[in-house]
Amino acid sequence: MQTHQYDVVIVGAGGAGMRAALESSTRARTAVISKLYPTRSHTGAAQGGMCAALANVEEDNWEWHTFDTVKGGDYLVDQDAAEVMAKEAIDAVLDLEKMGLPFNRTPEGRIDQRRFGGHTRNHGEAAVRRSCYAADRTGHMILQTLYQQCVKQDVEFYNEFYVLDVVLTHDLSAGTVPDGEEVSVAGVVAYDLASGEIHVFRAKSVVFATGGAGKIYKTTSNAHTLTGDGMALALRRGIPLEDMEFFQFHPTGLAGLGILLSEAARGEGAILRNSEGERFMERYAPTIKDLAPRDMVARAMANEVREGRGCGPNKDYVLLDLTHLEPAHIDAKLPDITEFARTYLGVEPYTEPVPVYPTAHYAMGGIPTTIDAEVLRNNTDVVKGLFAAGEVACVSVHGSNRLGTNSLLDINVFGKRAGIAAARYAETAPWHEMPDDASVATVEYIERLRDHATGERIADIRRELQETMDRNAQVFRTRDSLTTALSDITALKKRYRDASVQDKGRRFNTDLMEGVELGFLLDLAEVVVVGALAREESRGGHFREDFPTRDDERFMLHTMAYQRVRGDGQGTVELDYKPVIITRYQPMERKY
Amino acid sequence: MATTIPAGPLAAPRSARTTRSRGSSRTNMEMVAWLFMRLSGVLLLVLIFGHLFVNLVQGEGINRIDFAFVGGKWASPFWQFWDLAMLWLAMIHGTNGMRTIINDYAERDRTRLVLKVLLAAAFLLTVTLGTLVIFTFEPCPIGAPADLLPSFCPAS
Amino acid sequence: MPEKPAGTLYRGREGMWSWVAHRVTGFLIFFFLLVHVLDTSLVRVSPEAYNVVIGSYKNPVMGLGEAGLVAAIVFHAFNGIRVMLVDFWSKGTRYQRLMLWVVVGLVVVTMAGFLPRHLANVFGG
Amino acid sequence: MTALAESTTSARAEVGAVPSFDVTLRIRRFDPDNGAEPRWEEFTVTAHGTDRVLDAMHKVKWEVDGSLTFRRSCAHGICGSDAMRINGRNRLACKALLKDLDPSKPITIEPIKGLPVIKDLVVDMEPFFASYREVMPFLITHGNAPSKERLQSPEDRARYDDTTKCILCAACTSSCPVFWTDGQYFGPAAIVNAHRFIFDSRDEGAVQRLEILNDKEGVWRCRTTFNCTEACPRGIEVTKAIQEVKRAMITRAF
Repeated sequence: MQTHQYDVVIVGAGGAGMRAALESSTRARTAVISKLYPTRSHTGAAQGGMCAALANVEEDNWEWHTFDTVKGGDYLVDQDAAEVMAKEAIDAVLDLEKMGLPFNRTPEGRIDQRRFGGHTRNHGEAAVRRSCYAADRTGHMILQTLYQQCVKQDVEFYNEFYVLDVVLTHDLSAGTVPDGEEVSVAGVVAYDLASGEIHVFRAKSVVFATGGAGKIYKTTSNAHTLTGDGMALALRRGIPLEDMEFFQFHPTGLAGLGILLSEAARGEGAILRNSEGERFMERYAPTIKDLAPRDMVARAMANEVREGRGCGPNKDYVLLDLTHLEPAHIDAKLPDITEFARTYLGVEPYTEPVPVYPTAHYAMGGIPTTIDAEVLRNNTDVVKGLFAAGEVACVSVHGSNRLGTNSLLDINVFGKRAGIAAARYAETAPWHEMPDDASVATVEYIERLRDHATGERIADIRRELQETMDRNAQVFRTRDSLTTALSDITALKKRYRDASVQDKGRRFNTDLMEGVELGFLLDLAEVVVVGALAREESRGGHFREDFPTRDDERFMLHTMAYQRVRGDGQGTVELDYKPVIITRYQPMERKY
Repeated sequence: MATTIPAGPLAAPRSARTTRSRGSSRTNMEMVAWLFMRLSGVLLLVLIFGHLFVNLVQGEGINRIDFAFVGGKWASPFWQFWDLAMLWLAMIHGTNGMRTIINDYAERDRTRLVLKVLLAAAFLLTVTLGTLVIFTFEPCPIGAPADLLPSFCPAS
Repeated sequence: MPEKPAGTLYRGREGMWSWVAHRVTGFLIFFFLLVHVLDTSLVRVSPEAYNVVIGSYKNPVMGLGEAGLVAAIVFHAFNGIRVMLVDFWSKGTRYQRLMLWVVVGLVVVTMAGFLPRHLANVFGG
Repeated sequence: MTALAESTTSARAEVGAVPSFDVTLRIRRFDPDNGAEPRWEEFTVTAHGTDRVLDAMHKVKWEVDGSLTFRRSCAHGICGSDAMRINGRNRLACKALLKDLDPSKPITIEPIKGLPVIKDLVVDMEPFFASYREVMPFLITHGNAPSKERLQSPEDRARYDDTTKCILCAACTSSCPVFWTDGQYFGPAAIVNAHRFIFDSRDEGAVQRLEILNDKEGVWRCRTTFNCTEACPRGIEVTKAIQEVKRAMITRAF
């Protein structure tokens, strides 16, 4: 076992983690720990753009952006946070440009902007050009640019180190620590994938930036490595997760594969059609049609398929039609995604429409934080020194449905805030004792997985989990389907306890890593389903067929889910609720 | 389902290289060498094709080559210069090429050094010898049988 | 090529194989050059010595060797031009494969012109 | 009757249009923990028409042998984790479709060449990233930054577009014959990333980068074998970029 000591430890090296590192490493001794190489992070897969009211091509202002974000999130957005994000968006984009990000340009040489779903002029009048972009690889360019700056600033990375525990001064998992008591972070425990060694990192500040948990679903645009590690670690240590039942299904995943085709395609003029060739979005969102928010489009697509207007031999997808666009325009603005269609489906987007179907894309929920990225352990108290930013966190700027491009914005705005806050806190904060046995629980956990002589395969349990989630907790949900999912998950959790990995080695044991990841996925799936069962309304990404309307009276609240360990040692999910912060926009009916 | 086949003559993956040793090598030597290869290449193309044409194609080709033929050519300063240029350019071009090959495939420093010393020796020997021969060549050595000599030699 | 990192041979395409051929022909030509300078130097020793050695070049086996040598030189020369076009012409990289086939074609044409004449000289005595 | 029968048949044919087939993967295994020599191991799995090599490898890992080790993440060619040598050429396992590789014969899978192997298909990427870091792959500017964005015309932006696509997967660098024999060589990927800044009109560090690449192990080691260009899963014209850097150096020198 090795020990390290840093003022700030950042867990995760995607957009949010590296953005935080750029701020914190100039102010405090900082280490970034990532289970991947930084450039492998899933920020790189984001395509369409990053919205900011630069008004480079047409009139725009950050208040309209705030409104769109609030409305897009079906009024579950904390409006103070949305204001912060929309206001700071402009600097966030300019910061990136100054770091060298190669944005597409207007003829005058300014950053070019294009339309994106749900982003409108003057509170919903018409679609506005607000998304700053670099072809259809904006996320890739953000990830590369941030990494480049980290190289420039000589940021210290621990690559392929898997953080398996976060050490707090109090055990919150029993729910017995009174409100108001000061709880602080002491550090993290990590597993070096290459050697199989345990490393303990003592730190005054810890920033979680571990990304999402798309792998609870089978059909997802997410990377294999997006297993919600940070969320699950916090959950297991007694920290609540907020609004986890809200999961975004991106409308245009490649049918059957889930690979993402950016909303930018529709931003550039592509049209969704059903088997009758009808532009069906005209019926669902007469004003902005194909550029409606993702939850609405995904639901519309799923509905078309359910009502028998799907395409293909199994009538199980719809078509994204780009054929009326100039090939040169497609090449200039959407080169990568058309390449995906060619490579993976053998479809030529110049001349043929592309089969698409919704794919699990983004967790609106996550670790609750303040607008300064401090992690909340209940509705009011923060855990001192613990921060979270990016998809792992829930500020909440996305409410029940995130608008396209707001994720790249989120990681830049709140990543920066987290980095600054973490470094500031570390300046004056005391060191907390790292117990000698800090790593014992982690070692026991992984050794149990490794040493089980025979047991069920990790992959089998994971597949069953993903299948039940796809079947029962996807775009359309009912009490029955969610109850089925919950009982499946409970059974799978029991089987997981006796599962074993086949690779018993120390060096680069990815089998073991997948085993640990499955444990996280199971915990998170349970939180998603329990939250979804309790939320008897339909809002944003959460649609209950048995409760098809929004119910502001009962549910204009954030879900706070806790994993409590009581008595028998098994964790159960307990729910609490937290009011939504409303500053200037009162909830209205959401029409586009 | 899985079958194992002994992999036979596969070498073990090589170990990590030592860290880069940069230092004083930020000169333009490699660029000059690179440019020289291209420039000399063009010149050599003309020189060697001319040489091959005159020696192998014209007249009766290779059968014509003997002392008298060579003597006849080198009596002219034109051919003397031609062959000298060819000798120097080709030797530098070739030696630099060999140096690259040694750098590429000789793994150990000692092997590299030995090979490079040998290469330098071969270069010096060949160039010196060739140059001397071209300049000190006597087309009509005294006492040689007249039928072996160029026709312009005075009968002895 | 050495196989230090082990495994199968890398399946490069035209670009890689033309580089291999360029390197191999260069290597051969260099050694011939050394020998050729040495044998030519015999003119400084005596006409007889030179003529004896040069006579050995005229036997059919050496004649075939010379044909190979000329082929090597011709390839090295033409491919050298291709390399320079790749280096100095901004569109060179895009046409490198086409240019290689042009090189091969030129080598064939040149050798077709040279070989009958040379072989006739060698074998025709 | 007949019409009905026909339509049923054709519907079935359409459903079954993506047939499954057996494919054999011949994978080079190596685990220094076992002290064993590298060995070839063959696995036969059932794959579907649209499956990629990565899918077949996952099938092996998840259903046959959990100890098979490789990196992967996004699975659609954007994260750069799974560069490996498939049938003798560098590719991303997630972008190589089985049906394009003649699945009737075993598909050979090896780690990329020239980097130390840690286990199975996982190599040590540190030497690769070390080269990358050495070329100063970040925007260098002097003077005060403008309050808004720096201006750049669409033409200037297009000048270096190709090399911004790099995902640092190392497919190019580890396909380079010079890199195999001379691990000190910067390699194509580092040069591509230097190119991305050298030709960015906003950047003022081109001279420094050109000096770094003028090194003995710099661009002049490039032999234009085009392996890098052919290996690049992002379709970057790598050799072209390297040539442009060479020409920039010559222009600067004379």
